[in-house]
Amino acid sequence: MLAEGINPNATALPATSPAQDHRLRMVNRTMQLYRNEPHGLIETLHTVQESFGYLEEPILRYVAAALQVPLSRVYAVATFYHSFTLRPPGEHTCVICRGTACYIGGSGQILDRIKEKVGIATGETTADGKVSLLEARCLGSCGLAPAGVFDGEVTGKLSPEKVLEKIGRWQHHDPEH
Amino acid sequence: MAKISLATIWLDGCSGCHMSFLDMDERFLDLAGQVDILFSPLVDNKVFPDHVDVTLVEGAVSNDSDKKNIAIIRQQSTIVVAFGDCAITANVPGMRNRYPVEAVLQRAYIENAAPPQQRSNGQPSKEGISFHTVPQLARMARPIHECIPVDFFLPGCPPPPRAILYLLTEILAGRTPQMHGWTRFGA
Amino acid sequence: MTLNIEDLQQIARIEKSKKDGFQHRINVCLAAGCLSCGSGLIKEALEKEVTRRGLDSWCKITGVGCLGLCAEGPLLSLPTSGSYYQGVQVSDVPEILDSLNGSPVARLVCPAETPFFQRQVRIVTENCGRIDPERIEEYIAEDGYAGLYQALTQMTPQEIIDQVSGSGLRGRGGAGYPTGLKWMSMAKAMGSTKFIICNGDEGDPGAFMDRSVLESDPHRVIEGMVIAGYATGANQGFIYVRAEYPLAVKRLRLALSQAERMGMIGNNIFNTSFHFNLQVRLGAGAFVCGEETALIASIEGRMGRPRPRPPFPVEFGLWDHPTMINNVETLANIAPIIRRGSQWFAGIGTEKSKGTKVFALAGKVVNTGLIEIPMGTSLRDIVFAIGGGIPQGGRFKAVQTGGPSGGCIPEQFLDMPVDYDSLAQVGSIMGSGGMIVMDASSCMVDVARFFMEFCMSESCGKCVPCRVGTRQIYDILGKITASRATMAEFTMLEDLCDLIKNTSLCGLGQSAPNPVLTTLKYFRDEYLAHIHDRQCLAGACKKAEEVL
Amino acid sequence: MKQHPPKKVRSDLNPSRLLTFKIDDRDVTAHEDETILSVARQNNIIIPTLCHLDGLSERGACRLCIVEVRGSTKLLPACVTFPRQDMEIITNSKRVINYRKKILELLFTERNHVCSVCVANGHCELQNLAVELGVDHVRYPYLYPRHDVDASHSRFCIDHNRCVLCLRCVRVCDEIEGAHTWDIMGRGMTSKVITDLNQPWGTSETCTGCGKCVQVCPTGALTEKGKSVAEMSKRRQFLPYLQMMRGRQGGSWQK
Repeated sequence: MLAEGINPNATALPATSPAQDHRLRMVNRTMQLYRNEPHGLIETLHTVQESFGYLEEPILRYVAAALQVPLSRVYAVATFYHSFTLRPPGEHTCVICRGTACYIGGSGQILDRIKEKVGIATGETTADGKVSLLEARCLGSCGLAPAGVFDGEVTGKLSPEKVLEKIGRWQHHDPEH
Repeated sequence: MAKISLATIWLDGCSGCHMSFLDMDERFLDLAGQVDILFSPLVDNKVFPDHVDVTLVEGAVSNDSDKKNIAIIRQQSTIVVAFGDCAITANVPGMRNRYPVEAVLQRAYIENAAPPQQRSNGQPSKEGISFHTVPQLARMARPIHECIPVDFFLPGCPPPPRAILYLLTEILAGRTPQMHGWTRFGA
Repeated sequence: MTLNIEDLQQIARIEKSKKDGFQHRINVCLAAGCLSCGSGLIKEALEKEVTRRGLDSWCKITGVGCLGLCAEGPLLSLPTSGSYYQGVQVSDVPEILDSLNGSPVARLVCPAETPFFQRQVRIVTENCGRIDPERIEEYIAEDGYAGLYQALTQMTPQEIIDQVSGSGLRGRGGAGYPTGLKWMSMAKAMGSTKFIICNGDEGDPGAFMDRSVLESDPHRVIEGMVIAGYATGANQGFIYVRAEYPLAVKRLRLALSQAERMGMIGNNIFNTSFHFNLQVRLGAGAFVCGEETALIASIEGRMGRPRPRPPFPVEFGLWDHPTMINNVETLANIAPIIRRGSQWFAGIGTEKSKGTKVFALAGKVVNTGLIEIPMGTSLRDIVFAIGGGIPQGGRFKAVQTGGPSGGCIPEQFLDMPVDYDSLAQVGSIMGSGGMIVMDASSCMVDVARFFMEFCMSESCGKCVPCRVGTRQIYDILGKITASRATMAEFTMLEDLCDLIKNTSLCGLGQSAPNPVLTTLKYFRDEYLAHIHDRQCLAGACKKAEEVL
Repeated sequence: MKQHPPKKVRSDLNPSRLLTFKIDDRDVTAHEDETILSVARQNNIIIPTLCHLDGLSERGACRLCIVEVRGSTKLLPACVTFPRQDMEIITNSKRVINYRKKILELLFTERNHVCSVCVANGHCELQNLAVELGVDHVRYPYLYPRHDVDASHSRFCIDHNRCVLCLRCVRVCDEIEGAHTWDIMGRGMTSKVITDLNQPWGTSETCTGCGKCVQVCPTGALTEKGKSVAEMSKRRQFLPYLQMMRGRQGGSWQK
């Protein structure tokens, strides 16, 4: 259900599957929470990213129309903030913290080794689409430096070996992980 | 007044600044009475002299030969003038800096060497460029002041003849030229 | 539902007697640090085991907020015996329960008689690790919302502001602006619509104080905000939290709905005519949004780019209405000040810096974690007594405070008291409270480069000096660490720092050169060694191959 | 960007205060709601500017108009700072001139400004500033980033290599034309002006093709097609008029 009062020229979304309808409902709910006002943009983009995994162009158009925000402004906000991504992520995500404590604790070496062994740099996804590598500014887990997030789970006291092992398992269909 | 010795050289440039230098017309004759041009593309001398008072350097530092030369020039000149935009900003030669050297060479000497239909197989050659006989291109063309200390800057593409004359006149008179208002980038 | 004081006291009484009904209580730290070491599983295992043994009415397992010593997680505390367990594994669970009536499990005991626990003075974190942050009743049992009740029913806004001014509390977000003055100008600001914002955009790499407070005791921040709203005439508040802190966001949202249900926010709070609404807003990964005007832009749904000040947000803020922005820790200090009076607070700390400060101690130090100490404690006490010194017999080199806007403080200032003015004097800042200890293996040029990389990629790009200048500085620092720089570039580095400091638009830009400036001042020899001798004194930098 | 503070409507009930203060040791008088920049200009005192343009909202971002105030070490951008009674403003001290030069040099290093082959050569505000400030070479290393040229629009062209991110195009499109086709994506050095969803300009659904962005662009970044080197001069005298006609002081485009 689209909220009342949205731009009648809202770009129609491509034919949606039931699963997509559900995801869209989440997005609509967030927009309604902010009464479809422009200041709900960032919260809405968070919901889009949570539901769709990334910010798809058709959804961006849809959000722009619904919140009555210019297209270019939506794109500007989506690219200004580092939490948002415009590319579909890999099946698994590995986030390495680059906060000060983690840097001092050697997170740079971890990133170097991933690049060397797995061949992906920050923001990239392996060719098989299995693993995306991201960097976080600071996870706030400085007491456990160096820290990372593996598919949403924060893990501390990392070493290059531990991380490579984890990524290796992801890439080779280990059913346990 | 004692004559000063002058050298001019062009590195990676189009020689347009030298053309502008010649464009001084009859004023060139006055100047000739006050300077000795010891080394220049305009005179027949193959070796940079041991010492010159003023050297005008046109062009950016673009390859290993330029790098060697600019060091010699600095060592053997009292005053070095960055002569024109290429020497000061890398200008047009610097436009290649956004691309890898290999891509630039491929485009210039292979893809564009002959129209595609005249190429035997319509495909660019796979043989690389050989640097046996020509100097190796540096990764980037650089302004000369990023390589050596420079005394005066004479912007312009090319600098107008009157600006060149003014600069030399001031140097001849032992004054510091104030280039403000005489020329500008891209003039 | 609207409560009165009797209701509050009743809730507290019930809660306390419930607690006292248990012979034993085990608090499991469920803050992000311990959670990532598996404390959630341990809590589950403990609960299962307790039920299996039929001890549900004898022993109570509570999930609590941060216990502080993050390095040794997962942590448990046993308030009944006063002992702590560290590094607990699921397999330890039966043994822990077995020992409840006897002596503690020796191999897990975390010595509590150490300076780490004893030197701390807890005001902001007094409830951290002691209450379940997901239950408002536990907060109320610890005098929670009593300050708000007192403020709303017995004090005028001016009296509250006088208390805050009298306490000497200064903003805990960085610059240390007196909170009382800020509240005063907000109270005076013209307009019927005013906003209060809690700045929880803790973007400094190496700082996690705000996260811990929000995760461990969210109601305290809410209480502080409602009091601030009453004192300054604002009826709407926003808590701006980093999206990187999902647990803090979750607990805050839960706390908000509980507070709303009990009538601590909403209409006619405690049967007074005061209304206050509160919303959580998520950041989206932009350090610059810690700057007040950028934060406002972000809440308005725009890119977080600062605008020139004046006018200040207290005149023109959110949607052009007067807006006051306070840091999480600042607001967490408010309720205790109201409850216990400004004189009590002013009695702690130094002459110009009152109260306590929470620091996130991290880096090359034995006890990494969260500490709260009185202002004026010396750096030496923090690093060596509380922090336990440098691990593996390493040698102390510097401590970095204030994140990318702060500086590196060398050994010679170890005996300096930590307060706003002393830190400023040596070229650093208090910042929000990150404190990173570095030992001899850290190259200070590399550290400066790390911070400059941060400032460069966090620069919003609005003003030229910060946008381009940070990049130029970063390039030069890269050349120095690779031992490829010349003295001319070294001079240019100092020149660029001066330029950015003096001409940038916002605080982020103006303070971006601080890490470089302080390392230039105190560790100049390390820079020069890279340039003249082409070597890194700390042995940390890789030498680049000689270029043609 | 909103004007802060919004201009008050002057009336008998709400008279604007007159202030007297000094700019470069000259006594000047001005209303309290006039910026230092505008008072200076009225008195023929030149302060260099780049992101400022009469008829658009202020941004305070290029930092070229910084001035000194006697008794304070803080530098203030003249375009967004309002004078106070008895203030002593210095617009031409060695200190501010040096800073302005350095800021301008940083701008030259940021993108690929090759004046000699630019359509705006001779009509470019960046180039003129170099002359005005006596910048005859750039001390910082050029960064030579790789940027695109978008010639997909039927009449106009954008060359990001020449963009200085002043955001005049963004502001004019929002505040005067009302289309908000332009905005700025990314942050820091990766910032870039975009149309709609960062798509080729020619495919923009919101662009009205009015060309105001081209006219306000200070450099050769936004140009008309068919212009060769040094042929692109801009006309923008219509701006203050349009701003007045649209009756919207400041506009709504925000930062």
